[in-house]
Formats: sequence, C-alpha cells, structure tokens
Amino acid sequence: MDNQQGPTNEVLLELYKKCALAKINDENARRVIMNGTLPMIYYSPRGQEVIPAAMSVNLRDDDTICTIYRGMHDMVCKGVPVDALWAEYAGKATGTCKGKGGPMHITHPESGCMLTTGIVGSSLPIANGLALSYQLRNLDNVSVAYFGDAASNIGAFHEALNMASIWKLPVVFVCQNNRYGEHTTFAKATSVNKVSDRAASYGMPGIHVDGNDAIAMYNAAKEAIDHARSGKGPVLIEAMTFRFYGHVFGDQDGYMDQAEKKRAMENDPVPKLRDLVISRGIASDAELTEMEAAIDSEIKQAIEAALSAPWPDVDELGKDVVASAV
Amino acid sequence: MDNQQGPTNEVLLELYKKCALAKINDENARRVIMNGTLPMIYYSPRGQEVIPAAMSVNLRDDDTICTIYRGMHDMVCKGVPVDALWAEYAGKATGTCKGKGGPMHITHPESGCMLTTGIVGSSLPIANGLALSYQLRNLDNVSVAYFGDAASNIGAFHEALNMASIWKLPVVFVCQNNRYGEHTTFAKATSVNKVSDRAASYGMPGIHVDGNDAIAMYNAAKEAIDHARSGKGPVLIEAMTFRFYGHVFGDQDGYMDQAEKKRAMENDPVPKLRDLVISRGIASDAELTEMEAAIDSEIKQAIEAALSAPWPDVDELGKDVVASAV
Amino acid sequence: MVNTEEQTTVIQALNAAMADAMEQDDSIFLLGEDIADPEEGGVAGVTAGLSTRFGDSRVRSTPISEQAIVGAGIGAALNGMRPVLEIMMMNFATVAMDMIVNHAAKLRFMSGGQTQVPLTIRMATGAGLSTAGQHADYLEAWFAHTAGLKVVTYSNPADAYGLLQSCIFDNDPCIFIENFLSYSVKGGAPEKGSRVPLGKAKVVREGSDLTIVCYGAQVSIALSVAEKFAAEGVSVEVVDLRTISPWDQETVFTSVAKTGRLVVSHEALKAFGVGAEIAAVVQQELWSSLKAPVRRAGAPTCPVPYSRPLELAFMTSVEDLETEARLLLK
Amino acid sequence: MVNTEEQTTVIQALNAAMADAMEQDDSIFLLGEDIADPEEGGVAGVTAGLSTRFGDSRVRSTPISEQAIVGAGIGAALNGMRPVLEIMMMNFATVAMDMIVNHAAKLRFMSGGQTQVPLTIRMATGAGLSTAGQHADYLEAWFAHTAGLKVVTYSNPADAYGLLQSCIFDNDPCIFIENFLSYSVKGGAPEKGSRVPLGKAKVVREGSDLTIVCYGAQVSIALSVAEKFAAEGVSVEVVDLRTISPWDQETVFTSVAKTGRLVVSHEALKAFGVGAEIAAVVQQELWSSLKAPVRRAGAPTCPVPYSRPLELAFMTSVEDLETEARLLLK
Ligand SMILES: Cc1ncc(C[n+]2csc(CCOP(=O)(O)OP(=O)(O)O)c2C)c(N)n1
Ligand SMILES: Cc1ncc(C[n+]2csc(CCOP(=O)(O)OP(=O)(O)O)c2C)c(N)n1
Ligand SMILES: [Mg+2]
Ligand SMILES: [Mg+2]
Repeated sequence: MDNQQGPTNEVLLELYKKCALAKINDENARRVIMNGTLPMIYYSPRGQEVIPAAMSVNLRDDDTICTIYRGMHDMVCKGVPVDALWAEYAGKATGTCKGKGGPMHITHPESGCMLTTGIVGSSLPIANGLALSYQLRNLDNVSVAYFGDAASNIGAFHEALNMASIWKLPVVFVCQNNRYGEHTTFAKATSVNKVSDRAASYGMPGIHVDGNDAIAMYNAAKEAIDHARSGKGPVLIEAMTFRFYGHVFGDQDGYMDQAEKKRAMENDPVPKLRDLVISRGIASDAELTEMEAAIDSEIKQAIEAALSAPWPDVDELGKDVVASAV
Repeated sequence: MDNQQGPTNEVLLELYKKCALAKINDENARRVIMNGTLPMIYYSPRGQEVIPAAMSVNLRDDDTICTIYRGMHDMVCKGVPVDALWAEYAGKATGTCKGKGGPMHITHPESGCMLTTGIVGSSLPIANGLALSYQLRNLDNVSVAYFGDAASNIGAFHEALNMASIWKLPVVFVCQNNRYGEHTTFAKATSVNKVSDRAASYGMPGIHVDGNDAIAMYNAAKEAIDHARSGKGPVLIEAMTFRFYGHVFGDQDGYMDQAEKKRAMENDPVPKLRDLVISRGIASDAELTEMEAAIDSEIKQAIEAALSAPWPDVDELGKDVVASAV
Repeated sequence: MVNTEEQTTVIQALNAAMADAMEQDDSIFLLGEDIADPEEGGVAGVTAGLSTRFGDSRVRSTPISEQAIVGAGIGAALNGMRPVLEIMMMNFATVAMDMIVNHAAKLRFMSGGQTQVPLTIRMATGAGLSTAGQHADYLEAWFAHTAGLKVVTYSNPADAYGLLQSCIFDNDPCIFIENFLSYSVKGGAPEKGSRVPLGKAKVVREGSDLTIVCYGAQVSIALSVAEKFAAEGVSVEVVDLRTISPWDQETVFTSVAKTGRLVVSHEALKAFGVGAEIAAVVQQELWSSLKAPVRRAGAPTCPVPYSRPLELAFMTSVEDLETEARLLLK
Repeated sequence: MVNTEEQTTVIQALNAAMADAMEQDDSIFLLGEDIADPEEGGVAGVTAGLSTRFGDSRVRSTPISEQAIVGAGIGAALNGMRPVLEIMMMNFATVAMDMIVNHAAKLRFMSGGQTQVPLTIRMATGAGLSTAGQHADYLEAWFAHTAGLKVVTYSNPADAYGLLQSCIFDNDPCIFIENFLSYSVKGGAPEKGSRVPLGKAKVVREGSDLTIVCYGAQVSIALSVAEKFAAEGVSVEVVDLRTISPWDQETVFTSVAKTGRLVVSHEALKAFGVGAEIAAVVQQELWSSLKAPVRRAGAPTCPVPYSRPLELAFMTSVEDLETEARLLLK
C-alpha cells in the first residue's frame, strides 16, 4: 500500500462521527422495533460501521454508492439524511422514496446513494454502470459497490469484476465480510479463504483489511479510491468485520458460533475508535458525548417526525411506474 | 503433475482414431453444407479434436459429459454414433433426439452425452448436478463440462466452480480456449491471462495445457480425471487450441488475426498426432489411411441414411413436452 | 387419519411431504440456501429437522448461487435423482431463469424424450409482509407460458402436502409456489403418502350463480366473498385451481357452464397474468353459456410497494374481488 | 423523404436509428457482444459502422456477461445516460432477468421517482432459422407482465426506425424486440429523426368484418390472410400493435367495435401469451359489440423444434390465422 499515513485528526474525528451516527441510528432502529413503535424487517449493520465511515471520508459528495438491504450504515455515512430515511422506514410520503421503496430500497441521489438492492450481488453490475458513465463523460468521480461476503459466490460478482477490470472502470468493490450469509458461514459456502484473493482472477488489486480497524480501513479506502479515481481501474477490498444482530434483526442466532460472536461484540469497533479519538487528544470524552447526544436527539426527532408524517396517497400506486403514460 | 508417463501405444492409437473421427466428421459436415446437400447452422470444432479425444480415452463409458453447440468433437469422441448424429443434423425421426433438438442439443445418454447446450456457460452447473448424483450414490463416475474461453466470463462459470469445490464434486471443467468468443478475442473480453489461473479463486487445481499436444493433453486429462474420480474434488483444465473455421461455419472471419489463424492451421494438431503415431511405429501410414477411409465411409453412409430417413410426424410437437398429460 | 381439529399448519405439511418422500425414495434430496439444520432449516424453517434426520449430504445448505443450485438439480435429475430445490423467494428465480426455462423445461423435448428432469423447485412469495419491490413478485404467469413446466400451488395444509408429494414424484420439472403468509394457515392433517393429482382443480364451495376461479391465498378470499354473497341470496361457486399450468379446463368449464358467470382472481398483476389465459379460453369455449363477460381481479400494474396502505391497496382483496363479482351480477 | 421504392431494409433502419440518435445526443452509447466493428458490428451486423463512426468507447463489444451488460446500462442510465444494449438473442435475457425485472423496471417506482432508467434493450428472436429450443423463444409476455417496462416491436423498416428512436429517447426501460427473419424486410425509408409514438397502434389495413390484432412478423401474415378473405368478399382490418405493452386499447376497441370480431395473433406460445390479455380485455370491454368470441392464433405449447417440418408446424402461419378467422365467421 502506498498511503500509510492514516487520517489527519480532523478526518479521524469525522470518521468517528460517521460511525457514531450509524451506531446510534441502529440503536434507535432496534429500539423502535423492540418496543413496537415501528416494527419492520431490519438488517442491522451494527458492528460494520467503520467500513463505510472510512470509505465515505475518502469519497466526494458527488461520488456514488450502490448498497444492499444491510446498508443503513453505508447510507448515513454517505450522507443520506436521517429524517427522510426514517420517514421511508415508516412508509411515509415524506420518505426518501415516498414510502414506495422501504428500508431495502433507499435511494437518495442528492447524497450519492443511487441504489439499495435486496438482491444479493446486484449492487456490483449497477455500480459498474455508474462508473462507466463517469468514464464516458471524462469525469473523475468514483463509484462504490458495497456487498457481503456471501455475495462473492453469485454470478453477478464475477461478471461485474471482469467487466470493470477490462474497461478500467473507476469503481471500488467493497466486500463487508461479516462471516455469514444469512445463516450460513462464510467457510461453508465459499471455496477460497479470502474474497480478496479472487481479485487475481480479474487482474485487479485485492486488499484484505481489518474493516474494524479505523486506521487500516482508512488507508485501504484511500488507496483504493485514489487508484480508481486516477484512472487505474477497479479495486476489490475485503473488509473483515462482524454483524452483531444476526441476519435479520430478531432472528434466533442459534446458527452462530456464540463464542465468536461474544468476542466480536467485545471488540466493538466503534467504542475502540472512540477511545482512539480521545487518546489522540482529538476530542474529549465530554465533547464526544455531547456530539453523540446531538446525533441521538436528531434521530429521535426524525423518528417522531416520521411517525406523525402523512401516509402516501393510494393513487401513488399508479405514479412513478413509468415516466408518464404513453 | 503426477502422471507424466503418457499414453500407451494402444491408447495413443485410440486417441488418434477419435481425432480422426472428429476431423473427418467435420470435413463431411462442411462439405454437405457447402454443396447444399444439408444446409445447417454449424459451429465447426475443427482444430480442437485432441482435447476431447484425450479426455475420452481417460473416461469410462459410463462417465458423462455436458457440452456445447461447438461440441461435435466432444460427442463423437465420447461415443455418440454418427448415424444417429447425422440423422439429428438432418432433423429426421431417426436422429438422436427424433429431430427435435438439432445440432445444438444433441443428447445421447447411452454414450454418456447428457447435455448439449446452446447457452454460454450453462454446461457447467448441470455437469455439477451429474457429479452430485454420483457423489450421493457413492459411485466413482466422473462428470465433464466442456465450454469455451469466453464462457469463463459468465456468472454460471463462477457459481459452478465454487459449488463444485466446496462439495468436492467429481467433475472436470474443460475450457477449450480457442482464443475467440464469437468475434471477440479472448484478451479483449477477459481480465486474466489464463483461465486456469481462476482455479485459485475456487481452491481447486488449475491445469494450463497445450490442448493440441496429444501427450500433454493426455497427461492433463488423466491427472484431472483421476483426481476427480478419487474423491479429491474438481479440476479446471484450460486447454489451449484454435478453431479453424470461425465462430459459425461460413462467417467472414475478418475479425480474426489472419497470421494467427494461418499459423494455427499450419500446426493442425491432427496430422501432427498422425505423424507421431507413425513415427512411434504404432501404425503405418497405410493402416491409418485405411482406418480413415473406413471412418469416412461410415460417415458418408450415415449421411446418406440421414438424408433418406423419414421426417418426424408433426404430432411430435405434442410429445415429449411433459412425461404424460396430467 | 384426517385431523378434523384443523391443527396442522402448512409449514408442517410441507415439511412432512418432504420427509415422507425422502423416507420412501432415496433418490430424493434437497438443496437450498440455509435449508440444513445448522443453518436453522431454512429462513422460514420449512425444511427444519430434515438434515438431522436424513443427513447433511441429502439436505444441503448451498452458497448463494441460484444458477448453480438449479443446475445441480437438473444434472442430478438427468441421472435419475429427484431433487427438491428451495429458491428462497420467487424473485430470486430471476437469476436462474436460464436454468429453469432453457434447460429444465426443455430437456425432455430437445432430447426427444431420452432424458427427463424430475425436479421440484419450491419458491415462496407474497405481498403483505412489507418486503416491497424485490421480494414479493408473482411470476407464475412466466412459468405457465413456458412449455415443459408444471406450476402448482395450494390453499390449505392437506393440499400443500399432497401437491408437493405429487410434484416430487412427478417426472417433470414442477414449480411449487409457496406463500409466506400461508405458512401458519391451519387445516386438517394430510394422510401420510397421500397425493393430490396434478392438473386437477377442486370445487371448494358449490354454487349456482357465479364462479370464482382462483388459487393459493386467494381461495380464502374467494370463500369470504362467497359468504358475503350468500347472505344476499347469491350462490357463488369457488374453484381452487391447485395446478396453475396445465389448468383443469374440465372442472372450470363445468362450473361456468352451470353458473354462466366467471371471475378469475389472483394476487399477481392482473395485466398479462394467469387470469387472462383463463378468461380468454373460457369466453371462447363457453361463449354461448356466458351470461356476462369474464372478469378478473388482480394487482394493479406497479411494483409491490412498501408503505402499508399502498401494499394493502396493491393486494387483491375481498373488496376487489367483490367489486368484480358485483359488476357481473348487475 | 419517404422512399417509395421500398429500398430500405430493417437492418439499415435500425442502424440508422441508432446512428442518428447518437449523432444528436452524446449521452447515448451502445453495449453488446460483438457489436463494435473489429468484431464485425454484431452477429447480424445491426450496429455495423457505428464504432468506427462514434468511437470504441461509445460502441463497446462486451464480454459474454449479460448481467454485467444490463447492470452497466442501468447504472449509466441512473446517471442520465441513454444506453442502448444488445442482448444478442432473447433467450439470453434469461440470464439477466434480475437486472431487467428487479432493477431496470422498478427503480423509478422504488425510488419514488427520484431516479429513472432511460434504457433500451434490443433483443432478437424468431423461429424459422432452425436454431431450435434455446434460440427462438418469444418472451414478450414476460416483459409485458412486468410493471415499469415498455415492450415494443415493428413490422417494417420505417416503424423499426421510428420506434427504436422513440425507445432511445424515452425515459423508461424499453424492451425492443427484433426478429432475425425481419432484418432483410424492405420498405420505405424512414425520415431522419422521425419517431413513432410508443403506445400507439396502427391500422395497417382497414376492414369491416373482422379485426386481426398482431405485431412484428405476424403483420405480413395477417395482411396475406386479409387478401385471401378479400377475394371472398370478407373485409378484414389489420391492427399492428407496435407497442405490445402498454398496448393501444383505444385503437383496438375502435376497430373491434366496428367489426365485432377479433382474432389476436402472435408467434409466441398461445397459452398465457400476449393474446390472452387482449382477448380478456376486449371480451370484457366490448362484450355487447362482439358477434363472436375473441379467438387467438399462436404457437402450440412446446419448445421451438429443430426439424424443418416441425418448425413450420410450430410457427403461426397464414393457415393457422385463417383457421381461427374462419371459425369466427361461421
Ligand atoms: C439472489 C438472491 N438470493 C438469495 C437472497 C436471500 N438473501 C438475502 S441476504 C442473504 C445473505 C447475504 O449474505 P452476504 O452477502 O454475506 O451479506 P450480509 O447479509 O452478511 O451483509 C441472502 C441469501 C437474495 N436476497 N438474493
Ligand atoms: C448467455 C449467452 N450469451 C450469448 C450467447 C451467444 N454466443 C454463442 S457462442 C458465443 C461465444 C462463446 O465463446 P466461447 O465460450 O469461447 O466458445 P467457442 O464458441 O469459442 O467454442 C456467444 C457469445 C449465448 N449462446 N449464450
Ligand atoms: Mg455476510
Ligand atoms: Mg472460444
């Protein structure tokens, strides 16, 4: 790797702030589901926050991401506003997608969140297309595809990486390896030890990184994004991480290795990063606590607003299906 | 590689005989197309004969293959009888498939030809299934998937190799790399120099071999088939070769590098093997000539018989759609 | 041993259908994502216990590779096995349509009958759970438009059992459609080994004024509508197709010849849906018996929406079906 | 400048439609297997010359990766480009159905209108060339059953040009269906930049006794049938749908209201095909104007066969259509 300098203090604080936002947002999501205020099918990304936070501090506002059902952290780190997000979770007219898409299909072009897909593997070919549009227009934007470890076994992954490589598309493929695809372990489903090793099949750089280590992940993200932006083509990052709350929130995680899970939760990357921020003297505990409280209150307001927002009209069923009736 | 002894004289002669059969069959196909006796859309495998010949002398009769539209050589080497084959080419009731399948869908379970597909990449997942049936039944048969170089860029390739590897299926994936997928060069479409290097993505052995060198190809085939048969799991073979008559026979091969093509045709693997058989004293020129003449006459008879065979009844449209009307 | 206490759930019936079939015939095996017990026997638990009972080899959790799953099923079926595949949700079949349509459906015909694909592909779907646009499509019309496939679904536990058994032992590829919301539906217990014949519809309520042809979750909706009309003195006959393709023309014709009025109802989009075929055939064949045009109830032309009021409006409801029926009775 | 000498072929018209669009709007680019000139401008040559003219970057030959091709088109379309994709043959769309149906078709709706996918996917098909089971399917009914897609085809060069132009400049994903046998069909030259509106059918022959609704290659067959009937004093109106979905109900209704008799005809399987929807709607909406039930001509329920006599019997012919029409006139 070229750039091993790590983030500046300012950037590290920003990175932490993004992590905190994703973590607190997730805590609120689980809270409102548990207490029945806002029941929904929810795929918690708790534990994976550092990855998109580190990516996002290296991305520009006009760079774009394509993410998946478990992509709440990817979204908020990229800048999807929590009020529109929560209104969408609640299925309200004020939601990002007017309530039509829901949690699995959050879209917010303004912040660069171009696609959230519920289909495993499908974020990659579409991220290629965004990258292709930059290439065709001679723009130096970068496109990011987020996906899981299990997605690396589906056909779309293979086709997308091959195409991105031969055309040197400015795209970064970020595999968030949380060791499970639904209830199946990575090892049981995957014929290779490291997803990043598959990069060799496509003649592209493959980076294996501890996605829970903010500094390492920052360096990996910076290297990959710089590489793509400078026209050298795509990069595959495999960021090792863990999801704390199973596949779908509320599932009986009997399929999980409980010791592994316990270990992972003890090594929660967000408080670790918080400690680092404090120990480096970037911010004090009190300052961070204040910041976190502000985030939490913003989210709680967003939830309140979402709950009291109007439902979409039923005639919305006939709208946005096509551009206009022909 | 373990077994570098090469074929015995007897096996080498058999291997040559299979090559000659495929080559002469192809010559007849091109002849009847050119002279208008039996016009058809035909994907000539001329130049690729050594690959399935070497595979087939290492396979048992009850091993099975799944091949593709360009698989005539794979079929006849495995034992599909030329009379039924030609009757199918002619669309006659006496064809392998009663005229319903045609050249792109030749099936002949008796000789182990379980599938011919016209869809790029689709021979691989189905070959896995045949291998899975052997594994589930504790049989030591081997399943072979033949496919082209360009097929290595499609999703089905990726999914099939991953699944075969994790389940240690007795399947051999044989990529016949003839440097082109339709009109597109291998290099233009593929992000890796060697298809066999992709084996590493699946934790399986990858063998790169000159598929036009009968001895090398024999050794590769033997090694891979032994590996699969002994329960050690799948192998990916990339056999380098060339197709002499373009994608579909009759195409204007303006897209091809003519010098490359000339060189390849000058290095026709079949006469080269013929010379080897003679120089090793396994058979004389005269004996081979006689053998070839016998093959040619058998094929010509098959063509005659096919041409005069009856058409299928039109009510065949309603048959073999389902097992029986429910 | 029909359990009159209606204590069996659809999920139990489906599980039992597979268990009983596997017990009887060792060419039957299961593939699908998360279906084995270490992975909790499937996301909905339909296959729970089967890997423990029949072994990890015959009940395999797979990678997320639907093309490879269906391909593995096809290849094994070509060699005489009877694979039962789970595609977790019907929308995910879209990544495996080549395998299903170009291969499973056609290999018998293209081989001139030399090979066959006795394969069952289970797939679940259903709006109503707020899973939105990519998890609740109804694609039965696609499969029905494909020669060589049988398309089957159920409305109660006993049929779920008997139809799944029939699919498993059938010599053709069967698309067996499940509905998430149906899993907890209770009913009489199926008899062990009982099979419901493919291609045979069932008159689930007799009537004389109007016929409702439907399948799956619509059957209970149709029965509610029938109840409502009964209170008004209108007698509604309800036909549960059970096999969507090939559908039982005889039973439908007999019913419509009697009632002279038909509404076809399904959860899928109305436009270009299964109901269109039934309407087209019935109006042609029973032209002179019909007292009014055939009408259809089905979803509007839009993706499945997320927001609850939109989702409810999207789903074919008692009111939707009732509206169509009333138009016929005018 | 309509060329009355009927010298333009469909292939020229399609090529010109793309060339003229690319000249006009640089957000248009083409992806597909073998479509660039080093690869001979497509297997059928539809895109010949375009990479030479517009550059290798805007006209790209792709790997054999239909999911990646459609995905690339979708992503670029999300960013405001107007990609035109070639899926060499319609059957190969089966490996990309997730991209087309779960994504291209739905993103506008699922995003609440924030994004759109102005994408054109060209795909060719057609029995008659002995390509057999996996290269000649007609899947328009699948696409028509998918909310968010427009499905378009042509019967002559001028329409091929004008419809393709309309698709390219339309803001929704359009499935543009080509027919291999049609490529050499000649007709009047299209005017440069002319567009044929989507969703508008065309009465290609007026008549008063019977309406034939059809599209694509069936139009010339319908015209032959109409000629035959004319000789017998029966006046047949022929409606060329041009847009299969959404189809032009107004034009069809007007015609059937006049003639009282309708045959819908297509090359696809009759069962669960596009004709079923049209028949179902027309019998419902024009019940009192109809003098006889709507009838349909289409292929039998089997895969496309190889053998020439079988293939000919499979294809919807003048005789098939005539037979249905005569049954209506009885
Ligand atoms: C094509 C397809 N098959 C199956 C599913 C069901 N499914 C949803 S998430 C998931 C697991 C994906 O695991 P991974 O890629 O590791 O991502 P993670 O959920 O762990 O973040 C599966 C199988 C799907 N959505 N799409
Ligand atoms: C899914 C799919 N896409 C496209 C095609 C059209 N097609 C037929 S053969 C071919 C080239 C395949 O090349 P390769 O795999 O190298 O095999 P070869 O023909 O060289 O033996 C293509 C693109 C197809 N049959 N299936
Ligand atoms: Mg995972
Ligand atoms: Mg090739």
